[in-house]
Amino acid sequence: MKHIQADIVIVGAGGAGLRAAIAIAEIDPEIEIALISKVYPMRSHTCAAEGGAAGVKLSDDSLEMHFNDTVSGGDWLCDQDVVEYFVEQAPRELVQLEHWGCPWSREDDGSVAVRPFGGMKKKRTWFAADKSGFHILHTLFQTSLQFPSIKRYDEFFALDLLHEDGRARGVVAMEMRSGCFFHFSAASVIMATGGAGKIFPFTTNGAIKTGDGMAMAYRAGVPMKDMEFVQYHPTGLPGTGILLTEGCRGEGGVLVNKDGYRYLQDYDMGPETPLGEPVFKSMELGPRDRLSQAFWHEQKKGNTVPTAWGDCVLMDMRHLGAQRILERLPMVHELAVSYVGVDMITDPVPVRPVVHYMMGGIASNIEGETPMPGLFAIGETACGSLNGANRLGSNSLTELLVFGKRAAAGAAAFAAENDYPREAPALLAQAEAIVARVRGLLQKSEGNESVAGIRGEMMNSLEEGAGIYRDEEGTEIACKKIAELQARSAAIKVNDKSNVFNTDLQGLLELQNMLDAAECVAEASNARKESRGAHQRMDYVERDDENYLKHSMAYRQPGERPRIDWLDVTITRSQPGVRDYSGDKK
Amino acid sequence: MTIARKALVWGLFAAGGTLTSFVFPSLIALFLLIASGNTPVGLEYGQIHAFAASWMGKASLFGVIFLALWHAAHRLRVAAHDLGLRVDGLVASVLYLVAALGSALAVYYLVLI
Amino acid sequence: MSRRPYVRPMSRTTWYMRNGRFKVYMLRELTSLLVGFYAFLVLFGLVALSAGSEAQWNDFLASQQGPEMIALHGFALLYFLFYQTFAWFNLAPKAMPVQLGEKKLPAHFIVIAHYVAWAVVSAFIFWLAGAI
Amino acid sequence: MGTRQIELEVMRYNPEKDEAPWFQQYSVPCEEDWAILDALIYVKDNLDSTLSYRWSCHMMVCGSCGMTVNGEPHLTCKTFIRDLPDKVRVEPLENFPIERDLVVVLDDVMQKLQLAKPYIIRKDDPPPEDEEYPQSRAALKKFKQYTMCINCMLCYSACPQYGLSNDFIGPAALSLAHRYNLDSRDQGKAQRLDILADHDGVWECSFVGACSEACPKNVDPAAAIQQMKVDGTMEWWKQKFGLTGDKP
Ligand SMILES: Cc1cc2nc3c(=O)[nH]c(=O)nc-3n(C[C@H](O)[C@H](O)[C@H](O)COP(=O)(O)OP(=O)(O)OC[C@H]3O[C@@H](n4cnc5c(N)ncnc54)[C@H](O)[C@@H]3O)c2cc1C
Ligand code: SF4
Ligand code: F3S
Ligand code: FES
Repeated sequence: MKHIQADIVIVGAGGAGLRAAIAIAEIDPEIEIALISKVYPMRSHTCAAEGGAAGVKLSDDSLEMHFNDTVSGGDWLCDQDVVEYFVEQAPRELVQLEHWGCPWSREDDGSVAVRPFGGMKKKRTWFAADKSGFHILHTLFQTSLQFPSIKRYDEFFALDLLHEDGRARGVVAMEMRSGCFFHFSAASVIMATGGAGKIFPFTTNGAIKTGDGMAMAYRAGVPMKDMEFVQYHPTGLPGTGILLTEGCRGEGGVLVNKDGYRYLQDYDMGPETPLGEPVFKSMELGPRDRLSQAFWHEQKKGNTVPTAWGDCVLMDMRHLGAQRILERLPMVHELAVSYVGVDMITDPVPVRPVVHYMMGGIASNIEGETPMPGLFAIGETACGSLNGANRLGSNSLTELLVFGKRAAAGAAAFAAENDYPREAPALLAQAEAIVARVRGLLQKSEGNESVAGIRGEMMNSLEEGAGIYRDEEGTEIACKKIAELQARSAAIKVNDKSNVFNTDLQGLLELQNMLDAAECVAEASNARKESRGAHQRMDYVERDDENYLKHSMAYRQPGERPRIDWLDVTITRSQPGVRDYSGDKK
Repeated sequence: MTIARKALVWGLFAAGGTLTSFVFPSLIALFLLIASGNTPVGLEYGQIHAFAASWMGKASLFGVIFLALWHAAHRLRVAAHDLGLRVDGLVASVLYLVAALGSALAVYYLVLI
Repeated sequence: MSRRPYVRPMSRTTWYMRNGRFKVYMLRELTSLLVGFYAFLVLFGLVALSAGSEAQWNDFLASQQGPEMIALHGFALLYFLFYQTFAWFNLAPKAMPVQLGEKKLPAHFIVIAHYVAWAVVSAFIFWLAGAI
Repeated sequence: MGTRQIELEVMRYNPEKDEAPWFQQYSVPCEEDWAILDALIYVKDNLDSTLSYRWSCHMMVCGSCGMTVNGEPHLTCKTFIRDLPDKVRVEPLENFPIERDLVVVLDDVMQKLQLAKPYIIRKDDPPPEDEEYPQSRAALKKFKQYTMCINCMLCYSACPQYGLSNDFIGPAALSLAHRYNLDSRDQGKAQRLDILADHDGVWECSFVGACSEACPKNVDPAAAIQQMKVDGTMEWWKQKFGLTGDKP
């Protein structure tokens, strides 16, 4: 095993990890940073984000409004101190990206343009056509290249966290190209490994989003917060799950059922708005949870359109005209043509809700700190409680930046204040144990289960038991099923015995991580007996602030079902109220 | 400095490429006319001599020969490399020398006219 | 080390036979032989001219006549047109894109402009040569 | 939707077992709307879990899945069964060493991206931290195309000059440098030209143009390189006549 000594280890080089790395390098070029990523940084899934990043910009907008939209969008499960800090820092971070060269789309006067987004009362989503995340990621990656203190370990698969006396002390990772194990030790560790959408069958998430960081922290005893909140995006392409950005609706696209009827008006989001003139926070610009739930009801009523890939509704953008579509939404136009053979300029596109984003994740606070000293978590893998029960589109890209920077400062300070012994035999033993576990998986020569098989069953059981609508019976079945799959996964044999770029082994490691994340989702869905935001229970249809204005905290208990605890929500100025998505009309 | 030399070489190559693209088809066509026995009047001795004797004529003839030779030399150098002849120094020296020689001869004969 | 990256050899002398695009590229590059050839031909003309006698010049012209010369120049003309002139014009917009305000001038505009200019230049040369 | 049986001929190479790469056949029942990547995923999940390849987004944006399909470099998530014959040959990208199966070694090009100095370089101070640089839409349009590169490296796979000599900095890195040179916020052109207009930079490109044909994002690296050659030449003349104070 090779040993790498750094001051700070960052696991994950997506938007969050890169932003943190740059921030640390700027704080002090002497701090040694090890930036570990299982893919080359620019392959990170931040590149897939299309719509944009939110930050108050125009004079008719205010931090107050952004705050209110976020908190009500999150169904009051957001920690409001976090939201306050976020909305305040957001514009600065987006300008910072502009200074670093991000090719934001522009207005006629040369200022950065903003577009409307679901659940937002004003135009405040900064965008770079429909490749916003892509441009953010590449800008960050390219900017990071000028800092020699950022040492990258690309295509290194992090296996587990090292900790001693309750303090994070590093990670063990496997270099994919050689199969060699590396022991990274550091004074602080930042987890930035992204979401876990791949635990569901239909998702906008890429293959790498397997919840590795969540599982690593979970195994190390760190609680997972609010894992029951899984965001479905209402407009994914059927079959592949590829996203058609909310920007489509922001620009004026509408959703219709099989009769060509704009059904959202039947679900408290009306009245119908004129074609091509979207109204903030109503109809198609309602929040994602509501739109996805409306689909579910339409499907039950038999109002959806049957397609080769299952039931869909239609997104009609024809009235936008070719020029606007090609200028503002060129990528989604190409994606729809390529993957479902529909040209949105001339035809409506079939869409359905697909799993998109995990509101939950490693429990963290406004500083990006987790309950484990020295361990920080940022980005989608973390749950810093900005997003509450439902994330508003375009808040998460900004979240990567704001809290990437904040956690960087915390991690740097922690590393400076907490001197630590460089030689640590206990850690070495831990590292050896981790390596032995992985070697064991590789060497096992018997077994009748397969990665693909168990993965498939996991996805289906989550979709059925912990999908858009849930109930006691369903979540209970899902919990049992996941536990069963965890047990059965011990019987998976890795066919590929090679050390070099062994994706068979990687697939198994990722599956184990996904099962851990899936366990949290199923268990937390089971435990929360109310309906709030993205978590809708058919047996508890009302929001229950009395008992559940709380974050769920799932603690791992090896060999047993996880323990679910509850943590109070921080409320500063907005008391729970009614989420109103009828525009300003009512 | 390598930057400087390459920039100069390439600049002349590009100029030569543009010039020959515009001019050479007509030039070859004129040779075709000559070959088929239809020499145009402008190429009869008196006229062409007068043209080559004028400053304008001299300058344009030199320009064409010089840039064309340079263009050809540079491109052949690359082609030699593409064809697997990996002695770039030698190839370049020979080709550029031929181009320079051709250009010098052009000057010499133009002055004579 | 378990790593042993495998490098596929690429022939240094025949790589361009791999696909049509590369073959066309080589044909394009070989127009430089024609460029050199005609540059020297013009130089020979100058040598003949510089002798100062009409006879010498006429000898030069005579030496350029005959069916094999027709074939040679005919072939050269076609080859040159396709692989040098047209190829050069078609690629020109890449090296010199034109942007007017927010719009890039479509590449074919620039290409067409080149063809027009070429027609003018050619007409001028023919006029100069008394061929039209 | 019908399925179609496709014969996949996939290049395999396991450095711990094989002396040289070889081909393995898989017969894959493909849905009509599948891309080659879906067929590979099918193989991995159902036929042979030992096959290694890179992929992530399945939406043409992460740049992981570049391979050689029937002799041409392609993004496999963008290459559809419907456009292909019944027999498809899948190989790793050309011009790169093969690490394993369809996975190639990218160290060289990753280093080259860094050479391009792909970040805003300023001589003057940037605006204050709450103020943007103004940039007209026309100024954005100037470099926008060159920001679209997903680093899939298909262009390197297509470029014979890179194949012949790995010293050549190559299409994507040069386009990236050009992207920053053209950005109205940047003032680092002279620095970049110093590196890129040097020996193994733009001049090694003989304008084969294959890079631009291969590029799945219409970045047109061939154009960027030719423009940089023009820039480099102009810069040289400017320096000759002392027209620029740019020399660092
Ligand atoms: C299709 C799509 C569109 C979206 N659009 C928007 C939008 O318009 N606006 C918005 O605000 N949000 C959007 N989102 C959400 C947002 O893009 C993501 O939440 C965000 O990009 C996550 O960034 P991240 O840095 O946390 O993780 P990622 O970008 O996913 O990066 C994770 C990193 O962790 C590394 N990693 C993971 N596991 C390991 C391991 N075991 N070992 C080593 N490294 C590891 C990976 O290599 C990678 O570098 C969208 C999401 C999707 C999927
Ligand atoms: S220029 Fe095109 S082909 Fe080359 S890496 Fe970028 S996107 Fe890929
Ligand atoms: S293919 Fe290669 S030679 Fe130049 S034009 Fe493209 S880089
Ligand atoms: S899988 Fe991301 S580009 Fe093909």
